[in-house]
Amino acid sequence: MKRSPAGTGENFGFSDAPSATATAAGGGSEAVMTYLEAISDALRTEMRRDPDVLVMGEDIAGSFGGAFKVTKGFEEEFGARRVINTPMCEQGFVGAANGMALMGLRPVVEMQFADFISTGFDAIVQYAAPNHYRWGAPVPWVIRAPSDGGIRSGPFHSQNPEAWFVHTPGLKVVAPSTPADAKGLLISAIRDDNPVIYFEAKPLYRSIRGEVPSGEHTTPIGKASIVREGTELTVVTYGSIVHQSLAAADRLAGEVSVEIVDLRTLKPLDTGTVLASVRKTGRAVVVHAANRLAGVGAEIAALLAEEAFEYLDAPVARLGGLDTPVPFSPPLEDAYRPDQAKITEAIRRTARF
Amino acid sequence: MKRSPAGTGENFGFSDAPSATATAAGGGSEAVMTYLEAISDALRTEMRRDPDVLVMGEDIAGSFGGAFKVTKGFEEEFGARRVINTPMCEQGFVGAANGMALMGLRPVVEMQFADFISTGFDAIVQYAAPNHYRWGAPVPWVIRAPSDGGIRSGPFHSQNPEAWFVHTPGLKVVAPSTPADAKGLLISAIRDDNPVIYFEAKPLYRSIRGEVPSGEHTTPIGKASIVREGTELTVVTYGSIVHQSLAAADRLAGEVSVEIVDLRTLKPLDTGTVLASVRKTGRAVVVHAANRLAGVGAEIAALLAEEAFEYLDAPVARLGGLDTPVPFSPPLEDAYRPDQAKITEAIRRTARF
Amino acid sequence: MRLTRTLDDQMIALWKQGRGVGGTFNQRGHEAISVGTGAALAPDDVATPLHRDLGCYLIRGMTPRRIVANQLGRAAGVTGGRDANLHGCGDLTLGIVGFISHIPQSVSTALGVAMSFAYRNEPRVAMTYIGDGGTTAGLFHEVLNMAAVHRAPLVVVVENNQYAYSTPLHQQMAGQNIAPRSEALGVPAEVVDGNDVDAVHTAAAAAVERVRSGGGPRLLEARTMRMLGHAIHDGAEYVPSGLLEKWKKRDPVVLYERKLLDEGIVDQAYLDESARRCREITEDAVAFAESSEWPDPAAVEEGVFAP
Amino acid sequence: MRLTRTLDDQMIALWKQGRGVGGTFNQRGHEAISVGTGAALAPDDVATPLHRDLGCYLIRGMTPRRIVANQLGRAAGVTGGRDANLHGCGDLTLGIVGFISHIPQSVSTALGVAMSFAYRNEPRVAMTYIGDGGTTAGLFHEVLNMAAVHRAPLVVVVENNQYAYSTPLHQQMAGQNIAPRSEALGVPAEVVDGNDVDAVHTAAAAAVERVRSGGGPRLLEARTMRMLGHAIHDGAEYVPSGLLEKWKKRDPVVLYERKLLDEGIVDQAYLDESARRCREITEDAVAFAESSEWPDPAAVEEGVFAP
Ligand SMILES: Cc1ncc(C[n+]2csc(CCOP(=O)(O)OP(=O)(O)O)c2C)c(N)n1
Ligand SMILES: Cc1ncc(C[n+]2csc(CCOP(=O)(O)OP(=O)(O)O)c2C)c(N)n1
Ligand SMILES: [Mg+2]
Ligand SMILES: [Mg+2]
Repeated sequence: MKRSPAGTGENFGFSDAPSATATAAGGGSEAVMTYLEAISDALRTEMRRDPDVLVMGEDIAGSFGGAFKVTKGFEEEFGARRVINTPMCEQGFVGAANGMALMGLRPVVEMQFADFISTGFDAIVQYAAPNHYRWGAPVPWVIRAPSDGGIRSGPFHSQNPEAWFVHTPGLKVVAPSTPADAKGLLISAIRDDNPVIYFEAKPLYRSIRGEVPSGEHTTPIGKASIVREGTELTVVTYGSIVHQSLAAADRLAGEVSVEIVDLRTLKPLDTGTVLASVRKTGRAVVVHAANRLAGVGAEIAALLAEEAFEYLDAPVARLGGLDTPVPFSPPLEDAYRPDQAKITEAIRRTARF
Repeated sequence: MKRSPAGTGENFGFSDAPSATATAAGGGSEAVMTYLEAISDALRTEMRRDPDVLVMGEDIAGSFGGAFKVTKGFEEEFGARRVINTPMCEQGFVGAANGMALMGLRPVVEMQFADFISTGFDAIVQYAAPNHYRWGAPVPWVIRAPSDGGIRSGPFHSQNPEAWFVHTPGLKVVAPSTPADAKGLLISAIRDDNPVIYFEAKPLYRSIRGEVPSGEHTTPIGKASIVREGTELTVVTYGSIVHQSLAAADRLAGEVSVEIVDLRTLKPLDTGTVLASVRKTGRAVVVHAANRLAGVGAEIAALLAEEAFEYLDAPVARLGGLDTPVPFSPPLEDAYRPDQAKITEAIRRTARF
Repeated sequence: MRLTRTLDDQMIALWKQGRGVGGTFNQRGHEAISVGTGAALAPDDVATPLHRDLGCYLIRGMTPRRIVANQLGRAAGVTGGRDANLHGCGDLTLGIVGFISHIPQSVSTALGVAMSFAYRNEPRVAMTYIGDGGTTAGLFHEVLNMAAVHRAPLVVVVENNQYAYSTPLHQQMAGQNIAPRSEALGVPAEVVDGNDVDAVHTAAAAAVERVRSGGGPRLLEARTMRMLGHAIHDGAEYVPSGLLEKWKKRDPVVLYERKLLDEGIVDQAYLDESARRCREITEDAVAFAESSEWPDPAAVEEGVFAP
Repeated sequence: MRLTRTLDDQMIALWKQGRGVGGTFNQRGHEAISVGTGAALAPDDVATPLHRDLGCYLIRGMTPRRIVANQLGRAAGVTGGRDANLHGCGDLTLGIVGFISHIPQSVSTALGVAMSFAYRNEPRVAMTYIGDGGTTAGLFHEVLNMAAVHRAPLVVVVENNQYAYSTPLHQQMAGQNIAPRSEALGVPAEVVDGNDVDAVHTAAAAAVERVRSGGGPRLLEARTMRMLGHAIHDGAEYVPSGLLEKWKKRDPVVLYERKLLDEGIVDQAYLDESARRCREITEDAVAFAESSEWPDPAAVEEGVFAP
């Protein structure tokens, strides 16, 4: 997998369509794709396979194909019945997805930006989330939420709101960091019988490419992945920050042996993999792009404080966005976000403790 | 302060009006009040003092005076202009409160139940919360959110959603556990120039009484309180669980010397008081009624794992609601909720570690 | 209707005796709406009834035993003790979708149900219920707007009972009727006397027929009065007693039984027998529920996720 | 209008040259609405303009320097580099409330502003703006409904430009006009030609007058066409070119300048001079912004809370 630095000033996702993706038929083969292309590929694969899968959201249909062009060409291939432009009413169209899912359809709803997921909040946290627990009827939808910042989009186009949903019983939450997982987790999410929120990282859309298995490739929900092995310290992270963490670890090669756990699924959390790694290394840095305060990282650190206590040789360091809205101007946003330098510093500090 | 056991089967807040509250004029004196009366008293005190304070919400006006009767008699005293019944549209009326607050009014908005705060979510987390950071205009409202369960009200009348708001930059969040703090924090919240969410614990409404200072009594926002001193273990908690924790500590008197920190304010957190206590005792149990997973308790435990690491003699135990919706039936809800027995067990386990 | 009334009365009695768990809603005044509309659906159709639609649950085949057991938090209740009273009393095998407290969510769910019928080209209809209060929520408008765009096979039943909890209509909206709002959003609407079960049924059946045959969504506004409090705890002292007196004369159950007698369709003996059977069924349901098991606390964490 | 056009064109040029930060919205086609309505307000009134209302910000006294500096993320921008483009460009001393991306939130905020005027018995008016897309959000209906109940001194300006981003009106709603929805909710409405600044201004002034004198809320639906993409990145290939051709002939700035000439109110020299001054002001603003300081990252955590 080739990484190019994030935040290059490229107008991420706001302009160009992804290059047309050739989906190889059948399994076995691989293709190099961007993260964005992998998402399109997953959707197309599932829509070809299962007539119950449909996509809906703002501006996703027609020649336009969505704010980030993920569904470009979809209406042409699948028809207006399965590719539905909605008015600007998140509460209403997530609600409609609830009803469709109850009837056995598999709607994949696009939020134009993850930031607008709060507008459909009740339909998600009050209706879909507790439904199976309450009366046993599954609500198998997926909400795709283009999240994360670093791309000068300001407080309302840069949010990482996953903690709200991890705290809410009944939702599954995934956040891929690679093209292969972007495809594999989306296919798994569509096939899952539960409501799944799929956080895709906008800064990765076109900045990373990687091998992606063709055809029906799935990544299991609920399984973290060790993306770098090491012995002295564990970084627990997910999403775009996986790449910042890998870069930091590379930079510290020879100085600290860093293991990196990419959570991939935020709920249900793969506590086994996290605990095994930290029990092995004895040191942990937890980091994500979302606001640090009461974020998902707090849950990880709390887990370690309770269940890896005897193995810990240093305080659990925790990094994340500051406790402020995501500011727009480059110097402010850079100060706001965790990055390679800040991660490097936290690893060093924790390793030396 | 006299406590009677919660969960007695009393139809908490669903039936009777609070006994008429005589607010002694001027300061200095005290009166014994229920938690509910203290809330009414705070509102009345501020409305008498400041003509910019008004209340709005569903069913709060007229002879009815709100689902829990907090504002009973208010329309009579303050007039329909200052006591506004709204239609059933949380997004709209919290939005209106945003505009009023921008113009310098001090709206106090009642959610009929905290569970419905998700319906006005955007108006809170997207509009009010970041406003001062963005363009410098304060949004000084208070949202009163009757929260918490244990009273057989089911998944939609028992929620404790404070973690969503603690995670969101720009909001203050308070959660009193005593009549005196119920009054003091509400008055402070009304006077604060920021949006403050005030979580009141329904199970405490009529089950606890206590001395409440008359007149303009304030409790500082951002200051925790040590409600029980001890030397061997710290319980960090808030809201109704303060009382369960006190009962557990009493029961363990002679066995473990327990200190109890009542956070009172959840944001901004009084990390100083929490850290000082745990650094002293070396052991911590964190407990709240809200869902444990990625709850406010996770933030506390993570704080301890990072900043009290060298002082900890045992894993940080964490209790909260299970990762399920709040079930309705008594045996299920009892299994769901942390209570005195579970807290006692966690204290013992942590003390013996 | 008689069963709805009897069961509702029975719940009130239970709660007054302290045998209830949590709260229970009142149905009185709404029987003709829930029964008249529910009866207009085919077995294959799907309804999303609310807290005043006990009649619809019953007519769709949910048994009093399961309903009362749910009210009392028992394992044999529809939700197995997880959700309260009629909340969450959904059963897809009966074409009933359970509601949540955040009431207007029902209408958007029903829209999705209707859209799924259109998606699969099935001649089925979704019927949803909402109160006057619920129609002041934005979501109600989002749904009517989308339903009109998609010509979804959806029937929206508005139960305009003049109050949302304690709040009278004039504090909720300018105007007395919801129908014009529906029309403006592109959904043809009709106002009907909600205390006349025949009128409700005729209008509902016609709406269902038009919707089923591809005519796009319809709204039916049934006007009535909630005759008791919002729920068991509420004495509804805020309702002018004259208003209740006036509406009491138009009790939907009494009206209908009188009409049946007047038109010679049934005789008094038939009505007496039917009332007796309703009491029997109701008492059986209560006895069943009260003697049935509480849910097992060891299973409290099960079923959050579908397997 | 000319300044609005010139400044907008300047932004487009800057972004095309890669000198922009983040994105910028397009104004072309909307000038007569934002200027005509903005000019109808008294200094003491309050507006909640949106992303196509540059004219309103200018007319209320927000300087091009502050606006451009905000677009470029500088400390001297209205938000000090915290919020992007016109987002958050609020200044209460100018009676301007900043908007958030969650667009319909503007209308409820404006309702609250209007209710605060009524609360204090001040003869002030709140004016809010919303697009056709925004009117499909439920919140729009909640606000009109409440405004009617409270007879709030609120003027709602709907900018019906036939598209929400890429989505044409017929996919957003059944029908072409928002005005009837407003009427049904109890808010009298008028439709006006959004490309004729005099018509807009006359209608807006009349609405403001009626509202100020206690007549309750009013809605003004201005019909126009968004002549460029949604924002700088969007080529708007989804808009049929014939449609743009048709509307191009009714360019609001050109129409108005032609009218001024035709009626002999100004001569060409006046227009040339005014165009020159607009360019000068605009260039000055850009030069100011580009040479001004970036915000200090050390202060990134300041001001989350009011002191
Ligand atoms: C979103 C939301 N806010 C508040 C409530 C509290 N609440 C329960 S019922 C009710 C009034 C409902 O009135 P209406 O829709 O007219 O139905 P009715 O009870 O009269 O049949 C309210 C405000 C709720 N259930 N949901
Ligand atoms: C709640 C919400 N959902 C989605 C968006 C993304 N979005 C930005 S502008 C826009 C279309 C707005 O259309 P309209 O209201 O007609 O205004 P116009 O841009 O045409 O002036 C959308 C969907 C948003 N800003 N807010
Ligand atoms: Mg009603
Ligand atoms: Mg538009």
